[in-house]
Amino acid sequence: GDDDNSSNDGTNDNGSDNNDNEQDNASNDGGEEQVLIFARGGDSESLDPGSTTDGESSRITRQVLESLLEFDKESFEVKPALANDWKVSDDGLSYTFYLEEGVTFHDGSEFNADAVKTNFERWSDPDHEYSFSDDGYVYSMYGTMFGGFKGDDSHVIDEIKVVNDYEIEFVLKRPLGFFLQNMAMTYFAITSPQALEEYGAQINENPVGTGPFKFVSWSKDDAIVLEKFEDYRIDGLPKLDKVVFEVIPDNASRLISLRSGEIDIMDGLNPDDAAGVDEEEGLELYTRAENNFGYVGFNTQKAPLDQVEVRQAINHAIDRQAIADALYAGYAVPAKNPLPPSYAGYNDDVPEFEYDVEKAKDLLAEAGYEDGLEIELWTMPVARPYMPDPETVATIVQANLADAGIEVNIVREEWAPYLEKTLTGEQQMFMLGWSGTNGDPDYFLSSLLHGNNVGSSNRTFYENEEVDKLLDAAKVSVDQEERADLYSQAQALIAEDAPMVTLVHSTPVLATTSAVKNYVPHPSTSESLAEVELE
Amino acid sequence: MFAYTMRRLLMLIPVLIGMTLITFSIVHLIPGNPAQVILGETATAEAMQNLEESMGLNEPYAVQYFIYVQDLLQGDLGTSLRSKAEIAKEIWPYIAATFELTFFAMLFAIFIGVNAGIISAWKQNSWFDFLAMLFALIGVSMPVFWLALMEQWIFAQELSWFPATGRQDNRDPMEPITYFFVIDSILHMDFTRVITTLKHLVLPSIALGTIPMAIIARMTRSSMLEVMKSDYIRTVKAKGSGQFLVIYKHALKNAFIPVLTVIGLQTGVLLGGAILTETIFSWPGIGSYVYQAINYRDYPVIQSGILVVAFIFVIINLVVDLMYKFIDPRISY
Amino acid sequence: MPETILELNELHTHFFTDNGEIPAVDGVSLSVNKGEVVGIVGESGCGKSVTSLSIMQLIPQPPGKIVSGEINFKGENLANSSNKRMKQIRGNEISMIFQEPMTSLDPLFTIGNQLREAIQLHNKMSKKEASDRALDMLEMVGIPRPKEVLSEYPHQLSGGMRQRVMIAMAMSCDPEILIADEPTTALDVTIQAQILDLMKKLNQEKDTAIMLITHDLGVVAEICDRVVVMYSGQVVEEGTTREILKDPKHPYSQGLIKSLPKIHEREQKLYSIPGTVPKPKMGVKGCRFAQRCPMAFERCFQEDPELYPLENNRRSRCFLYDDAKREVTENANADIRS
Amino acid sequence: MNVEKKEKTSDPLEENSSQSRYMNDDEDVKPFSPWKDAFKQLRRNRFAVAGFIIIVFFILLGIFAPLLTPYPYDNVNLADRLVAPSSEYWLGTDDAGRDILTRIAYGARISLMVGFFAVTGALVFGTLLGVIAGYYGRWIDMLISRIFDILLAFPSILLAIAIVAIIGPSLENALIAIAIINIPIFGRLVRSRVISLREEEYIMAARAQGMKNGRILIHHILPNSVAPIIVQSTLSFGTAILEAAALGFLGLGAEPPDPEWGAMLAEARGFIQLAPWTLIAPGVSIMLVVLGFNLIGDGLRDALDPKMKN
Amino acid sequence: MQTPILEVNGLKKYFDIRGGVFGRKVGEVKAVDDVSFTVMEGEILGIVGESGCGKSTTGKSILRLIEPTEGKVKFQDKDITELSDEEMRQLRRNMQIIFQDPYASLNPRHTVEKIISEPLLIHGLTDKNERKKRVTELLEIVGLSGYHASRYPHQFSGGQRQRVGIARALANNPKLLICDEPVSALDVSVQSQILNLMEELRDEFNLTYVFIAHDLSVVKHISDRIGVMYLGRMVELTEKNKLYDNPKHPYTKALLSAIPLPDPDIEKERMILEGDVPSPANPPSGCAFHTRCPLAMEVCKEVRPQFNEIEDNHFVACHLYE
Ligand SMILES: Nc1ncnc2c1ncn2[C@@H]1O[C@H](COP(=O)(O)OP(=O)(O)OP(=O)(O)O)[C@@H](O)[C@H]1O
Ligand SMILES: Nc1ncnc2c1ncn2[C@@H]1O[C@H](COP(=O)(O)OP(=O)(O)OP(=O)(O)O)[C@@H](O)[C@H]1O
Ligand SMILES: [Mg+2]
Ligand SMILES: [Mg+2]
Repeated sequence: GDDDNSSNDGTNDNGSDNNDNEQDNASNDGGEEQVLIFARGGDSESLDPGSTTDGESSRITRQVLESLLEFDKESFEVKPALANDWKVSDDGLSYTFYLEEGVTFHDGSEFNADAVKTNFERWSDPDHEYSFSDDGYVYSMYGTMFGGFKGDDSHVIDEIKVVNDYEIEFVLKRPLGFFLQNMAMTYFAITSPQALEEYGAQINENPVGTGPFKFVSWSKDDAIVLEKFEDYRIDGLPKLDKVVFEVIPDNASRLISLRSGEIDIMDGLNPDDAAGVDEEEGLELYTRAENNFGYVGFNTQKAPLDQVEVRQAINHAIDRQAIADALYAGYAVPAKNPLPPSYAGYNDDVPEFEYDVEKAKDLLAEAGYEDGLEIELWTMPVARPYMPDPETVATIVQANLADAGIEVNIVREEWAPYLEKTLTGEQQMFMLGWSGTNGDPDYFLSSLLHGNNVGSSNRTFYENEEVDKLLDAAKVSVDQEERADLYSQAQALIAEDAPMVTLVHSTPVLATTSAVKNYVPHPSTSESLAEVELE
Repeated sequence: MFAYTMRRLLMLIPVLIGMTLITFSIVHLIPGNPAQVILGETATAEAMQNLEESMGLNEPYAVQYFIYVQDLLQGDLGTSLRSKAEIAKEIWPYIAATFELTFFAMLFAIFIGVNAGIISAWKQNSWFDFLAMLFALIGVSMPVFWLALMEQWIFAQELSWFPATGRQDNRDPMEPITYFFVIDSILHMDFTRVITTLKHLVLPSIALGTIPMAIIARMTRSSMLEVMKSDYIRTVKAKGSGQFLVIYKHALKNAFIPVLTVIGLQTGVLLGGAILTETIFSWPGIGSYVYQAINYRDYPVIQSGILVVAFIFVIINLVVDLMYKFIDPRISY
Repeated sequence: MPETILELNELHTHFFTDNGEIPAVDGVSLSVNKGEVVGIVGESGCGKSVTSLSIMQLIPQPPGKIVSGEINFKGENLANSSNKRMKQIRGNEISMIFQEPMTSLDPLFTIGNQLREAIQLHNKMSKKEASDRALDMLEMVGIPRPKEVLSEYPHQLSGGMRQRVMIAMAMSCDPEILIADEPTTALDVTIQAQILDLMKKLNQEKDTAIMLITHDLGVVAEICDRVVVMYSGQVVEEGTTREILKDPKHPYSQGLIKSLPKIHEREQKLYSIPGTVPKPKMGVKGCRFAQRCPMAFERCFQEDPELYPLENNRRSRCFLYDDAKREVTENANADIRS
Repeated sequence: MNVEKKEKTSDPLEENSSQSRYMNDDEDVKPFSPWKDAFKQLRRNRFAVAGFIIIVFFILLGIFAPLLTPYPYDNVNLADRLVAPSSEYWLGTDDAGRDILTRIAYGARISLMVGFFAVTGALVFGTLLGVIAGYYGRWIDMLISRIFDILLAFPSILLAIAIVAIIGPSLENALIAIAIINIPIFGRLVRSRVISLREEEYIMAARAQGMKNGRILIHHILPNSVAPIIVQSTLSFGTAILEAAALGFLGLGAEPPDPEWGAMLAEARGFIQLAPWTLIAPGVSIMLVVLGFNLIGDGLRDALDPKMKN
Repeated sequence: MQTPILEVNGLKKYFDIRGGVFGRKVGEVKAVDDVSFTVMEGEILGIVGESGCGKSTTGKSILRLIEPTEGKVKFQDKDITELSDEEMRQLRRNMQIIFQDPYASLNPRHTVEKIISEPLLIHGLTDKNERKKRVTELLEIVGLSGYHASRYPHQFSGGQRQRVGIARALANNPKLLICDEPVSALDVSVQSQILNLMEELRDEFNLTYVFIAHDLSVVKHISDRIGVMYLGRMVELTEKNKLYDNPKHPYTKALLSAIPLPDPDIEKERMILEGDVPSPANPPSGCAFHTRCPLAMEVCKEVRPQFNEIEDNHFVACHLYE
């Protein structure tokens, strides 16, 4: 009796499942509703792109708002977007952008040069009426990328001139090598001034841009719903009628949901699951180009890590390939430079620190530590894309170094004190990483290793005047080849000094159902879904 | 009744003050500077100072606490560091989600627990009793999160009986009205939606409800056994009533009083357990909210989330206390 | 010859506990006639309650079980009756009230509700009719303000009133027998007098037979026609009230009566039965009382005495009354009385 | 007078005990304390014995952990990642190639220690506060009871999270948090026990003899509160382990590479499809240990304190 | 001729009733309301009354186990209500109490030896061997044996436990014993053993008892004088024979007539009281008995009758005798 019942239940369930599918099919057949569900691990912080640095936010604003320029689908090469052309003066102090005409925001207002100006002023001027600084809005990415804010000496933009409705000129105080890259960043996407007026400080929950999708609703920690913008400036796009960004914090749960067809795309696949997904019928595996690296940093000012031999020894003692294979299931490459390989100026000639315990021991002996030594390793308490499992990495490092005769004491700190204390140099060794945003080497090399940044983002306390000089020169040059060469030289110097163990560049993996077509993951983690289709 | 309610409400005051003291301490006793957390790796000293000032972090603790309580009384739960949104404004959907989940979990726990307890007591020492109590024991010994993972693995992935995550079919999300999705889907007069919403509730409710179910079953059983031994049950039997009347009219009502206490207390366990269950089932409730906040070290949210849950718990226990009056006429206030 | 309506025949009710089998009722035989008040007396733990609960088939089961014997109620052996039949009998033909009026009513239901339940279980009546009947019953047992009491809860009533409610409930279906298990023990003397008065009245007016269980010989003297004395799970003596109180035959009864402090006699040293009341135990050989009996002799420790019939339908479980031992009896009696 | 004396000596309590066939009085009756009685009953309770066996098993597992397998618990062996249970790795390996059996065994140490110290801490402070509140009453009772109320107003795991949020996440702090959340449970139990005992006649009798408060507390009230405290300790032992696991799972308790079971589950969480054994072993271990304590606790309650049953 | 050992004067004990929004005092239970009597050395004073009339409260207040609300208690000419805690503690060796419930009054976790030797230790008998000897002696006095000393209370029957309780009370040779219903929990056959024992002890050690009971025949049997209490008040107090042969107070009369006697030959005129005992939280005005009294007069409703000595050694609180 019992068995019969349960099988009945089974068929009933199947029946209703079929019904669901039929409904979906029906809507697909009719060519009407194409709804894509994109699942990710955490919710967005804010849908006002300028005021957040959060990747989960950019992912969505990328669909709703557009910047003057955009990156190529798979690389950081800049391409026209809202600006269909631009002109750079020879001295690199003036950039003129020619705007797309006849573009409207989702609220029906018109996109023009004034709108661009308003947005930039809003970010640069804390007293601007739409700056909302009283409501806690901070445009930190603007400050970082453009050297500060209005009134700061370091602020790079001197003036923004509206030439006419569709022509706008940025006048700089000094040249900035990656100005165009900046203009392509999702953080500097243009919001409708009318919407700024209308929503005020609530703009972060009501994004209004010119992008392929309109914002519909946001239920926190659950779903953000976007729908097709019928008047999108490119005909025929977007293909989808609706996009839902759903939050599923747990990686394993997300994969289960993907398998059962509840969602279409999932970000943040466990590298270990990738192989299975690749083989699985009905699922597709995607990889994102690497745009980050994780490292074990040395406090180069603190004994014994102030000795370059010790630093090199540690570099030799760590088995990067094993970490990459093990922790990232091969979806990572060992890093030899503090810059992802796809970047311009990546120096492939820098010699690797091959995994060699004996050599490490020799170097240690050279430094006077033939009997081994004891070092602290600070472990970050939170997972980051470049370091999905810091604890395990720490234990592996600990084990590796033990082989070379170095006893590692793992130190744990809360995230805030971790960041604070590593800035003041309390640590010996520490773990951290860096992710690219605008595809420019400067964002990696200067931030992490320029002597000026000691006390802010340079936590290795590495200061090398030569390196600093090279980086400074590259920053102001507008000749991309020259810049690449300068960065390449800098990398060679850095490698000799070994201020950090560059561990791996991780290649994030994603999975989709086979129905998803034309999906191209971008290294910045924010890709446009305008061309994506469901079969 | 009124006097008692008033007295209970007055007695809440010190408890509430104590609760706010504890939640207040969360932000103010954490190691490190909250401003640093907000601004992250790329923080500048100036930005941090601005933020500290705007958060009032440089006032003495007593003043800060006073301001905190004053804000709370005005319904201001602070601002999320992460989303910059006012917590009071964005918290309702989370509360509703948790309420809905806890409600169904409790429903499951009570329904199964009470009935299993009754049958076990009725058929004391039978194989049913033995198995039910063994399961109940295993149930109370089970880590919630582990149960949730196993359930998801078996029933969502392997058997595909129920959806693994979420509250509704997000392909076609509905316009929330009350944010209680079952109610909302009924209000939308959409029957299939009611079914899918309920299906989404099954796994998390069971995961969350298992421990309370086991405890309620055990409590019901022992309470029933106790009551069945009592003089008044003997009287009822001596009147010539059948088992049904004895058990469901007299014994159950009497046995329910201690069970009710357990239900009140278990609601707290449920609310606490929600943190674990919700993250696993991607249930956008207050548990997820707090858990995410823990990951991001979003202290105002941790603070307010905990305070709100504790507040709800206190209120539920108050309601349970007041409910005694309706069940038990002997309680005179 | 009066009509016997209830007759117990060699009833054995045992409890099967962790500490072994307990023969709480160990071969009890007794009878109740129509309209008669029979008292059952005996000290704590001698099996009075278990006997009465056995009649109603209300012993907690497990651990209790009627092992053997007959319970003949108007020719029907209740020991073999189905559950369904017992439901019809309970509260309808045989009613029972208990010692603890404070805990014998369900605290969560009104008096009216509980009375109605008793009435409607055995009578097809509407709620209204049942309520009227309940009101009549409360009036009959002399409850002041009966109307209000119907809608009150047990905790609002005093012990005496609750016991009246219990009696009303028991009498509501006009039973043939009312079994009252120590109905007044928990009450004060002045209240006890009220309740005994009421029971006497009901017995006379309704001709309901009453089986009154008590350990108070005063209560027995007050209202009983006949008395059964129990000791350690057995009936040791049976006779009319006057006979038992004035002329007890069994050494235990004799001792019991002598050990009572008497209000109307001048002070004197109390007699006391040595030792304590034994807990029933399996496999005991000989007379249960032999331990404490001043007249015990060899045989008492070796053989189980029977209930020997005496004149006037009296019976006594003592070898002194085994016909062979008649003479000894006379002497012994003389001994004790001196 | 003479007659009376005679009668008195005829009292069989002294006299014919040799012949007695009744259990109530006998020179041979061995004095046995309520404890012995309870222990006997406990031994007869098959569930409790099963629980006892489970706990002893895990204690031995913890003690002999180093001898049990050839692997250290934190030995990262990337070559043998996520190996399914086999003759080499009985319970398989985790994502860092560590032998799960080894980790479970060392984890038993952690879990049992956490349970032990958390319960001991809660017990000591809870009992102290409970006794003070219950025996001295008045404002001090008010104060302590309100503190208990406040602590109990939080769902326990949430309170633990709050405490850990304040003092920082680590195994020690998780332990402290768990001890704190359990204090009011013991405190209330002891307080109510003391209050009800205070009204007991034998306490009144002790006072009537002129006994001082302190002595009454130590000689009468505490020993009679021990039974429910023992029962509660056993049950709390189980919940403390569950709570520690929950905190570990949330990343607020033990940190890797410490093989705390909850933390192991958290680490293994992503491998449910790929390597279910990484989840099953710690989960089952937690369940068994907690079950063991619950079984013993139930048994103890039935044996020591039947009235507390609920 | 006789010297009073205990004088109770205007003893009152009110228990607060708390309630309302703030848990404030909203009323009082007048458990004992102005009770006075004297006990002579070597005498047994019986106190009877229905349940809840304040007998136990009176007994415990005399020993200050409950602090009396008002009134004086003089023990051997010393007003004990004014003693400090420590003095009171010292005095306790002379005044002891035996409780009703033989199960609840012995600590279940202590052996009989410990139970009985505790009062010895408290009052200065520090030598272990001597204590042991004394325990054996005491056990024998109350009709138990030395070998019982190592047992636990649950290994005894009710009567035996009561003996242990008595032994404990006797440990320090007290002068006064308050017996709070020491036999009402016992079976008839055991009750007589204990009553006999208590009488013997009185004679042997020249004890004075205040013997509380609700069973009139027991009180009559053991007491020299008897006080009758009703609702916290003493309504009649006299020698026992006077009380039984010639009760004055209507309540006493009713009480006596309500006792069922185990003698079918005695035909007595019954006087059955109506209604229940009122609550001590809300006692009737005037004479507390007027609500049930068949002879109640107008004055009874308003004026509380004085407790007067209407005849030699016969105190009554009733307007009929004023
Ligand atoms: N549920 C039970 N389990 C085990 N033994 C029981 C149970 N109920 C009664 N007994 C035993 O049966 C014997 C008779 O008990 P019963 O209640 O009939 O005595 P009683 O004469 O009514 O005494 P009392 O005057 O105290 O009411 C007792 O010795 C008791 O130990
Ligand atoms: N601690 C207390 N708090 C409040 N009321 C009390 C307290 N102790 C006793 N009372 C009340 O005082 C009254 C007298 O109680 P007491 O115990 O003295 O009566 P009693 O005559 O000894 O009764 P019994 O015969 O039942 O032992 C009762 O109404 C009782 O409810
Ligand atoms: Mg009985
Ligand atoms: Mg009393």
